[in-house]
Amino acid sequence: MKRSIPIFITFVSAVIMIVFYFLNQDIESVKKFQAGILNWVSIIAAFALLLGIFNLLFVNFYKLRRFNKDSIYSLVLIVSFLTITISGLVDDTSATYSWMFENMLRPLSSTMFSLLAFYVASAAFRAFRAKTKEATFLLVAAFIVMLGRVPVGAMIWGKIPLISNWIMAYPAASAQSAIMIGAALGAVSVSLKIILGIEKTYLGGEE
Amino acid sequence: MTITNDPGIWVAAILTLAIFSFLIKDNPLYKLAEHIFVGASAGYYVVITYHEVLVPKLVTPLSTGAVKDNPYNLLLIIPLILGIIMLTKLSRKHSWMARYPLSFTVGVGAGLGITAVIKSDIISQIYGIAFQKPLWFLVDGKFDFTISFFNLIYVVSVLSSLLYFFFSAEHKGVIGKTARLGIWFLMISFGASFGFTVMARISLLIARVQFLLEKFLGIMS
Amino acid sequence: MKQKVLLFSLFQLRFYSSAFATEAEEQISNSFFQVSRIPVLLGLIILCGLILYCIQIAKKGQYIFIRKIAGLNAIDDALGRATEMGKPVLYVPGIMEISDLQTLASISILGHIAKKTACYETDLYVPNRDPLVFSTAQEVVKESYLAAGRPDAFNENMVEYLTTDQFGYVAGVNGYMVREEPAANFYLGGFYAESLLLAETGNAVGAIQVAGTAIPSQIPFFISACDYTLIGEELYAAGAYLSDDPRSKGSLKGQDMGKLAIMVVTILLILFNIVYNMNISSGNDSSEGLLGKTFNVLESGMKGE
Amino acid sequence: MILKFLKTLDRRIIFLFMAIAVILPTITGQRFPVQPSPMTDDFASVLKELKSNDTVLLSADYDPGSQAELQPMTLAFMKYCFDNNIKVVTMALWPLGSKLIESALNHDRIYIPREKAIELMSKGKNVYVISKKRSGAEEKIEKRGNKYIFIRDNNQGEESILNNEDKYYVKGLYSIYDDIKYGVDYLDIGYKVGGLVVIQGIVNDFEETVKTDTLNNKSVLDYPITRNIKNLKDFSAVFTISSGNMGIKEWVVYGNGPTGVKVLSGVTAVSAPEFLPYLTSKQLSGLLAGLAGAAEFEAATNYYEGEASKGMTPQSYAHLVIIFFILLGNGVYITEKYFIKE
Repeated sequence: MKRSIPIFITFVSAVIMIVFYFLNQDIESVKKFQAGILNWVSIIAAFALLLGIFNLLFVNFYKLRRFNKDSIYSLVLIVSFLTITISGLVDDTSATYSWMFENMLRPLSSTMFSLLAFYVASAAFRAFRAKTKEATFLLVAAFIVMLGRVPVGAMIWGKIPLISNWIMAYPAASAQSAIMIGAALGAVSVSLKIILGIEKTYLGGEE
Repeated sequence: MTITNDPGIWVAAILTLAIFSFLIKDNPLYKLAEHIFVGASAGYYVVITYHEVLVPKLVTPLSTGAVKDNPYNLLLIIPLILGIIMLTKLSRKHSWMARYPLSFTVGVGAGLGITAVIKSDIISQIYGIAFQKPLWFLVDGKFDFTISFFNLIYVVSVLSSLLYFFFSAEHKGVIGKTARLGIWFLMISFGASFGFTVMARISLLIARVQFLLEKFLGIMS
Repeated sequence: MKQKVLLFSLFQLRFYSSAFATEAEEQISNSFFQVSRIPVLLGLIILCGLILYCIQIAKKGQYIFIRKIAGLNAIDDALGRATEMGKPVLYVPGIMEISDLQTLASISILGHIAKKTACYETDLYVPNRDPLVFSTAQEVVKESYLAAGRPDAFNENMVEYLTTDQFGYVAGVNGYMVREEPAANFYLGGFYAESLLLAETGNAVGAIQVAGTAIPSQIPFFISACDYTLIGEELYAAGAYLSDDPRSKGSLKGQDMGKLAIMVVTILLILFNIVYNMNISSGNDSSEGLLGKTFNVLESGMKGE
Repeated sequence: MILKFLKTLDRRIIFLFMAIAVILPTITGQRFPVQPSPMTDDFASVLKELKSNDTVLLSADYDPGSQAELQPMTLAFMKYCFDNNIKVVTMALWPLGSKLIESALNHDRIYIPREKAIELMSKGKNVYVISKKRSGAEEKIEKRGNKYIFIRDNNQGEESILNNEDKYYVKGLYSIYDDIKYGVDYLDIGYKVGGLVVIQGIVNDFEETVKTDTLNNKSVLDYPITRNIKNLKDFSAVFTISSGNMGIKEWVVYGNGPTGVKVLSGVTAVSAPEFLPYLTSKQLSGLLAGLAGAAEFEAATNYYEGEASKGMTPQSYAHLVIIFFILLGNGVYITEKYFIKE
């Protein structure tokens, strides 16, 4: 009961989505229905966000109460959470909210992202060694494409950008295509197992 | 060099440096930035969800006026109830009820996903291989060797890479050899897309450095 | 299951009748079915049919051979090492939503890993970005501990929600890694730019790392920074591989059948295309003949919308 | 000893080299010439086929996270359209995308040559300068009588000559033009919630889906530019600047699919390989990949002051650093394997 009804719900909702995919997309009500269902999903996810937030706050209040040298960080987390949430919920055009977005979130986010520039360098140093035939292919392809993407590549040898584009367009694109096909089959199989209730780990729990 | 006196840029610059300091080692400044980041971004998503989802998709359509205009809006009570059921997770005893909304979400995802991947990742790919990469390539109605040869490489690469993913056959003999060719193509593809990406990652760093140098420190080339 | 197949074939029949019985364009566009999606329907029927067939024969007890997947054997080694060292295990279920199929595949692997950490009494930490994934993961881990007979070892803080922001999430997980120094890191699911941010940090703290994703652009980064990487389909296969359910093994066999079918169709189309083009280059303009008409039907059908 | 040091090289040394490779050229401002790749050439040739008075749809499906790579594309593309009298309707599938379009039109720095600066000033536009002598602070220039005055704060300023060493810019693309009219040459219909539902809507009925613009909240039928747009097919091309979900893929599948409309796209370099298959299957008519794609596009349209071209030098050095370390890594590996016997 606790498990069979959810499995039934999964089956029905999936089959409905599949059937609707094959209905004429020019029919107004078909489109409205599909959009409506997606809205439902985002509404449910919105409530689930509350669960996540409760967890985050609960964990940090707990750390705060333990009161050691690390408590300050939990306090900072809670304060920044509350400031942006309250200012944004009251008025999402408010000065505090956009100031925090512009001067805190945006730089934090893009800086975190930019750390990758350093990490690609250190990963390349470690991983790109011609230890095996496979690794050599990896290395050489990376090497040529990396050079081909910047003006310096063409300065070293005029043909490098051309070769680099060829690699991207033929061997790289085709292997990419194979990965996509393979992964799609995996995805079909997983969703089929979910629809039929063979795969039900996501429900957790006993019958 | 004229350092800015805009407090916003100061805060942004300090946070930027705090994140960069992680490259050297973990330190209290990074830890502080990290906690601000987690807290503020979680809050930001609460705000976005409220303004972009709850209000326009649930609250407004369920208001009296909107319901009068379009009685179908009343159907939104169903996701509202499902959403509230989701919150039973907070109770130990009733948390199993949350499986109802969850199974609905998963079902919709599985149903949408299965057709979408067949279309875009299987059929479109076959189309691309079979019709866009003809092995008998014509230029002005005449056979063109070079492109036909390239297309042959393309086709061989797809098929051999696909063979690598066979799970129910031992990689021995002909299958093994072909699959090994597939691995080589896969490796070339991985190397190439790594190299291709390096570019983007550095662009991001350049933008941050430009921010620090130009906007914060006021250094201009 | 058979009923479902039957249901689909009924659909298929009506599709055909509505698509090909009526010549007039107008009538087609007025039909209740999306004619341009017939290839998808055929694909769905063939692929699902093959997978279901293999699941059936597996259920009947026929032995199904599945080759070794290196990354999966590495999972046990990594868990073993974490236990030996008395250090925690980090499990990142990707950054996609629960409805994403990669996440669902990852959740099923999480179930297996949590059972093992429960038996070995190793600490497990699962940070989350999506709230629905968070609540699902929590349930799955709790259940696995129960199933392993160690409900006492389960601790609510094993599964946490951090933030929905992609990089805020990375900042948090990276912080965890440098402070707690997990001995084994698992990154399984859908990943984007965070792949290398996580994997390089994990590498720097000296953890054994096993990754897996079906996002083609991120696989190279995992390959370069992790010890083992499940590539594309291998991620989906992992759950079935680890499972004791014969039906799961059957589904893997079915996937292989599907691949074979795709290869055959592709090769046939390629051969057909060669014949068609050779015919043109030898001076026959065949767009009006049977060959040309067939080509156009196939070409526009596969292109779809 | 050295070998061992190199073999277990601390990552932080690599990081240091990377930092220097990016910081130094940014300060010195050195430039390398940019050659368009065939992929960018194809993109540009699609644009060059457009005729004067054609209308294109620009969809900003990205956010500030990928601004560094994608914003230069927005700028260069819109500049090309404005220069060639191609009409642009802008929209966004991402909430912050419309802010970035706004920013491109009204706030982003657009560098211009000295002659252009003089010309714009004479038309009464606001022109700014970064003067080498006074190290980096931004100043407005005004022409008073025959003199050019550099103004810093509170109208306090000093006279200066306009020399070629200084950098001149205006704020926002809109300020370079005086014949570009809102509603006639471009229109912003803003952020549209719903992703593929929006695309499907536009495919069927533009007016019904979009209804109003964002600036004046007036019906799109009131503007000459969109008066004759019935659905997606009426656009000569769609340019989606896309950094992820709800973007290129959706425009290709749900836009190009049913209508065959030409879809062009600018994406981050990292996601570009993923979309190459669309290019081969002709579902996508052109693709700009990352900052290099943007810089090449700038070169293809003779827009040398563009932001992307500027970033290509630190980019080149950074690539060289990575290549150097890869060579070093292999050198150490080979030396150890073949020359040193245990």
